[in-house]
Amino acid sequence: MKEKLNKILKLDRRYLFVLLTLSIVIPIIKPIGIPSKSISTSTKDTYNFIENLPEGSTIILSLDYDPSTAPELHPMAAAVLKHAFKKNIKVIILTFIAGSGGLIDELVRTIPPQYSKEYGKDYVVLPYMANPLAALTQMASDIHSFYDKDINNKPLKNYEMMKNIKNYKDVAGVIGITGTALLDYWVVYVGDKYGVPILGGVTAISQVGYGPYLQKKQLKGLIGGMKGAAEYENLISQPWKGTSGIDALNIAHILVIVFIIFSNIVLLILKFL
Amino acid sequence: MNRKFLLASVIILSLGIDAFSNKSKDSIKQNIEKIELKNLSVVDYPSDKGNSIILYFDKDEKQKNFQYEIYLSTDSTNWIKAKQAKYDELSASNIELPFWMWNKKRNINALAIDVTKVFSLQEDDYFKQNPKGFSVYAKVIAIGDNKKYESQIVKGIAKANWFRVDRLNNLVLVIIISIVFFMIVSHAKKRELFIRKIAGLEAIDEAVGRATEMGKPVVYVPGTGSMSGISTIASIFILGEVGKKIAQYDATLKVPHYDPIVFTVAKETVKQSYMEAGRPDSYREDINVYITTDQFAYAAAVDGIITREKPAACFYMGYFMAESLLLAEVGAGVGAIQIAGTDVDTQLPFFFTACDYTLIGEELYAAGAYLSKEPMLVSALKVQDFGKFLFITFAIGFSIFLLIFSKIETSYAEKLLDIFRVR
Amino acid sequence: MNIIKKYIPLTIVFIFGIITLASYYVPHRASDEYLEWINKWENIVSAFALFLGMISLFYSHYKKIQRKVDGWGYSLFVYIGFFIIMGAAILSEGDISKEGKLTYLGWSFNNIYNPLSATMFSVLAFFIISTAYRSFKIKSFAAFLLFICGLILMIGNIPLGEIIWDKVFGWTKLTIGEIKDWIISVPSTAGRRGIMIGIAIGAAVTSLKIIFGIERGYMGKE
Amino acid sequence: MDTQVSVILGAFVASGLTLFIFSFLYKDNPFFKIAEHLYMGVGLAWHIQLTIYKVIKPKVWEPLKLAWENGDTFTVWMTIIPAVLGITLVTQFIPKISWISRYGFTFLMGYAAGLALPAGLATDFSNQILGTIEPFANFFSLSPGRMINAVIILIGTVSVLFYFFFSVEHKGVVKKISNFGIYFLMIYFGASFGNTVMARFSLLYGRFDLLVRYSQKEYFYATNWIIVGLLIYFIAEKIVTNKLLKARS
Repeated sequence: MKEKLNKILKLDRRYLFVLLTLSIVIPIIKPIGIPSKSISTSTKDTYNFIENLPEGSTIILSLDYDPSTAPELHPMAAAVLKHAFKKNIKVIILTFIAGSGGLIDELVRTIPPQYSKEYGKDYVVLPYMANPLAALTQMASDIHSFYDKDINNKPLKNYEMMKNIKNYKDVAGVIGITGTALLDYWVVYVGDKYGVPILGGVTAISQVGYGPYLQKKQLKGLIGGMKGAAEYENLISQPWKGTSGIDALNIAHILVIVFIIFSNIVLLILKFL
Repeated sequence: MNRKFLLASVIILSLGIDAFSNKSKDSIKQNIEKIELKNLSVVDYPSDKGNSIILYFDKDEKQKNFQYEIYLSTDSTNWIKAKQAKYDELSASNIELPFWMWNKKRNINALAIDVTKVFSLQEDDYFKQNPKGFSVYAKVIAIGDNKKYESQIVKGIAKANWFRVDRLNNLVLVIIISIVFFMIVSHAKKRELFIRKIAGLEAIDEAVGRATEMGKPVVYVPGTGSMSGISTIASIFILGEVGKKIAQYDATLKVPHYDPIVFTVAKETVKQSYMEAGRPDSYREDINVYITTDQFAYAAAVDGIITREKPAACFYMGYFMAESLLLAEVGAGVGAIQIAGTDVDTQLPFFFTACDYTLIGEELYAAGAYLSKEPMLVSALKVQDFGKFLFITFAIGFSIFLLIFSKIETSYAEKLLDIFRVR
Repeated sequence: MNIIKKYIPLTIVFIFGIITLASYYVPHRASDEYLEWINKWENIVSAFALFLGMISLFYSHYKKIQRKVDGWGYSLFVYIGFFIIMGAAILSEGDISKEGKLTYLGWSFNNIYNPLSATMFSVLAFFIISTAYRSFKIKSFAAFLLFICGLILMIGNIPLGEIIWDKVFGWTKLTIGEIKDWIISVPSTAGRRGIMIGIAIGAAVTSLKIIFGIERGYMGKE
Repeated sequence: MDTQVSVILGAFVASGLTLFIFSFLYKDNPFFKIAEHLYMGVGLAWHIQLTIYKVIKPKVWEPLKLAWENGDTFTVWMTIIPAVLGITLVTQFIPKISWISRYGFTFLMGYAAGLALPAGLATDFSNQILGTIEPFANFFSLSPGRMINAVIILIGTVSVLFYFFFSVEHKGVVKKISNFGIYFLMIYFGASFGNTVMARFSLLYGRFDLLVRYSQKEYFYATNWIIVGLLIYFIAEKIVTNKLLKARS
């Protein structure tokens, strides 16, 4: 019995590696949706904001992230887009980060067909612009003066949904999903100045820094990190990468904790034998 | 663009715009009465680059619910509103200066103003145009019990200063440590000094011995620091001592490098060790090998070396970041004795769990003296102990001091804390 | 000859050491300009160091190929990798993207450099498990503290952990988050502060040894 | 470069290199060796191109050219001198004159030591004292919990320092206090170890998420092909080594 237990303690670490791989890959292929204790209020506020928007209103979705922060932020963008389409809300997608091209392309290719949404009627994608400050201030007067063409180089005016959109007054709200300081730009240069409701989606690490904005209601809602993405997916009951991300992290952590406790129990038993 | 900088620039920006918009309003002449603010004066903000001034005037009980507007001008004719504040917002403690430069308890209204912001001047040409200093006129408009009072005009100058008096406390600390350093180092030659046992360094002989028995190599990883890094200098010194032992035992040594300068310095150090150990012939050029200057490419290559050469002992000495565990865990997998040492405190937990012995923080600096027993270096260890002793006496002594004085006389407490504030 | 070989370098260390030390106490723009210039100097010098690295890398792998050391075939890949990235950088003049389009360098970043560095970084997740499994063993009270704090931090970081904690220790009225924050802000701060103070003084002493030429190991003995 | 081919090729290369690096966790193999050596070249080239385009070109070459054109000799000299110092480093390769490289070193060393001395003492010594004694300034107005915390931090820091004393024999009282100090070190190590687990797992999640994405139809099942290739190699290798062992024994 003693040497069997010793063998367990000296377990080849590659078994642990296989178990860790499985605990992360399985939720990716089939999200499980492990319950989390409570849905944070800031995520709930974001959900309620879109939920209560009247049908046909238009929102701006500013997607400013690249492959390095995509694991946390891409699922948020998908969840918000799905929710907006479910509520028949029109969406203007724009970006100030060069590296986000491929990711936006994937969203626009996969999500609109699920809700039979038409380009030009229900959503529009604007081209990458390098200087965000100029864009943000220009869109206060006339969006068409800054973005005269869309991403496919066609004049923005011809699209049906853009006909009665001139500036922020015709927009119901802005949702900025980013790992950079662009959300601060939206709050300071647009939210406070023109009274446009600003909501955000950020990485877990930078989430802490936005407390003051939330308290002073400059930010009407905030989705934070992988946990926030999973909560939002839970609210719109569309489990995807956010849910699988949190599942994977949950299971992997439990795996490590169980291993450590297990090996210590074996150690204690050995002591008494 | 870090957030603090952004918010600060936005606030100042809005102030600037705010200041310009008010210029026109001022020219409409209302019935403004004259008032004499006692000791109203403008002085240069001490220990700064020369872009700020301090404006202050005595507090007057009668103006308790007043509102003050401070105006600046370069020619005492057209004025720009620089700041606006209520009576209770203006006090001597607004000025962030230590007690030996500014008395925070004085009963005055005080305010620091950055003139480059008020007149929105570009910093480079501001300093080129006013090498001798920037003279400025100031006046205060006091608004209270629905009347406006205009103060007398005062003149002041914002000058660049040559010495940071507010960093005097740091200079004194550096001087104390330098004096103690020279005192101890100069008496070094005389008597043999005691050093406590450091487990990690005692294990070096055991590790090199094991490598010789098993005929397996020793891998010494000097870390991903540059030559001017303090931990890298300590690591190269330890490499010299370890090199001597390896030469004596005639074991084989392999040193993969991240930084080309450290690579060339290490070559010379190892050659020197083999010479001093009396085995110049067994020194081989390919002991030190340059891998690459990329954190994780280096980790991958060293992992490859460790798995293929299956060393009996691994040393990880110097500056490490996330690659610490990548190396130590592979070394543990191969069953080598592992001795690590770094001053990067975030990586110590990983070395501690993965290696057999770990030199924590300053033990890395002490290793050179411990192994070489050179009197000059051993005495430097004494200075490190003196520094720790200094901290302990300060921490315990001043905590008790503060406990007592927080009850009796709080101003002493403030003064004491000022001594340790970093500006 | 000794003067040029030894004494002038030592005076260079001393002069640059003292001036840079003094610039900490001088607010005048002159000290900012001095630091700016020296930073630029350091950039140029370390750029040459990288150039030196390139020569050493090519030289050591050339020798491996020439002497047909076993595994010399792999050394060819060092050159392949180097020239793919260098070529892409020259073609795209160092930009990852132009007008929103991915350049050759951008493609090589997304598909060569980033996969290699992100994957090597992510291997840490595997090693965290194996080192925790091997060393979180309660052999002494100190090891027990290491084990408990590691565990609490891990449980506290995941949503499922909060649920498990409330079910098991709900009666303590303490949430796992509060315990986690207390551990980080009080005992672990004391431990870290002790290490940092030692490092600060050790680094100060070593800096003095360098500036006053007591520590000369890096210059190689005569 | 966003054509269909480049995306597919990118998927195969990215998932290939990712799986080659992961294969090292099973055991050392030719695929890992390829990725490892490729990475040596890629890593160095990446840093060199970054230095050239982001440091040398904008900060050194362009100002030098500008200064040369309008005869600003001061800037010209201030760029030539460090370049010469940089070249001295290269003399390390010629043993006879390798001492010239000391001029490049000593400049770097002096500058770094002068920078570290005052800043290190300020942030890691004075600031730490302030942090330890500050709560005692208004001790009696603190909540009981905060009072205890302040005392724990003071005692903990002091006892950890006792552990690090070099020139004092560790016996008697000193031994007891330093053992108490070790407990605080252990808490720090355990806590910071547990805290980084989340970040490391998210990284791994990101990599597997990429592999799963590249295993889909529109990327021509890139990941699947490579996994199959690796499996074939490892199985074949196992068979061959078993045969050799049987033949030899």
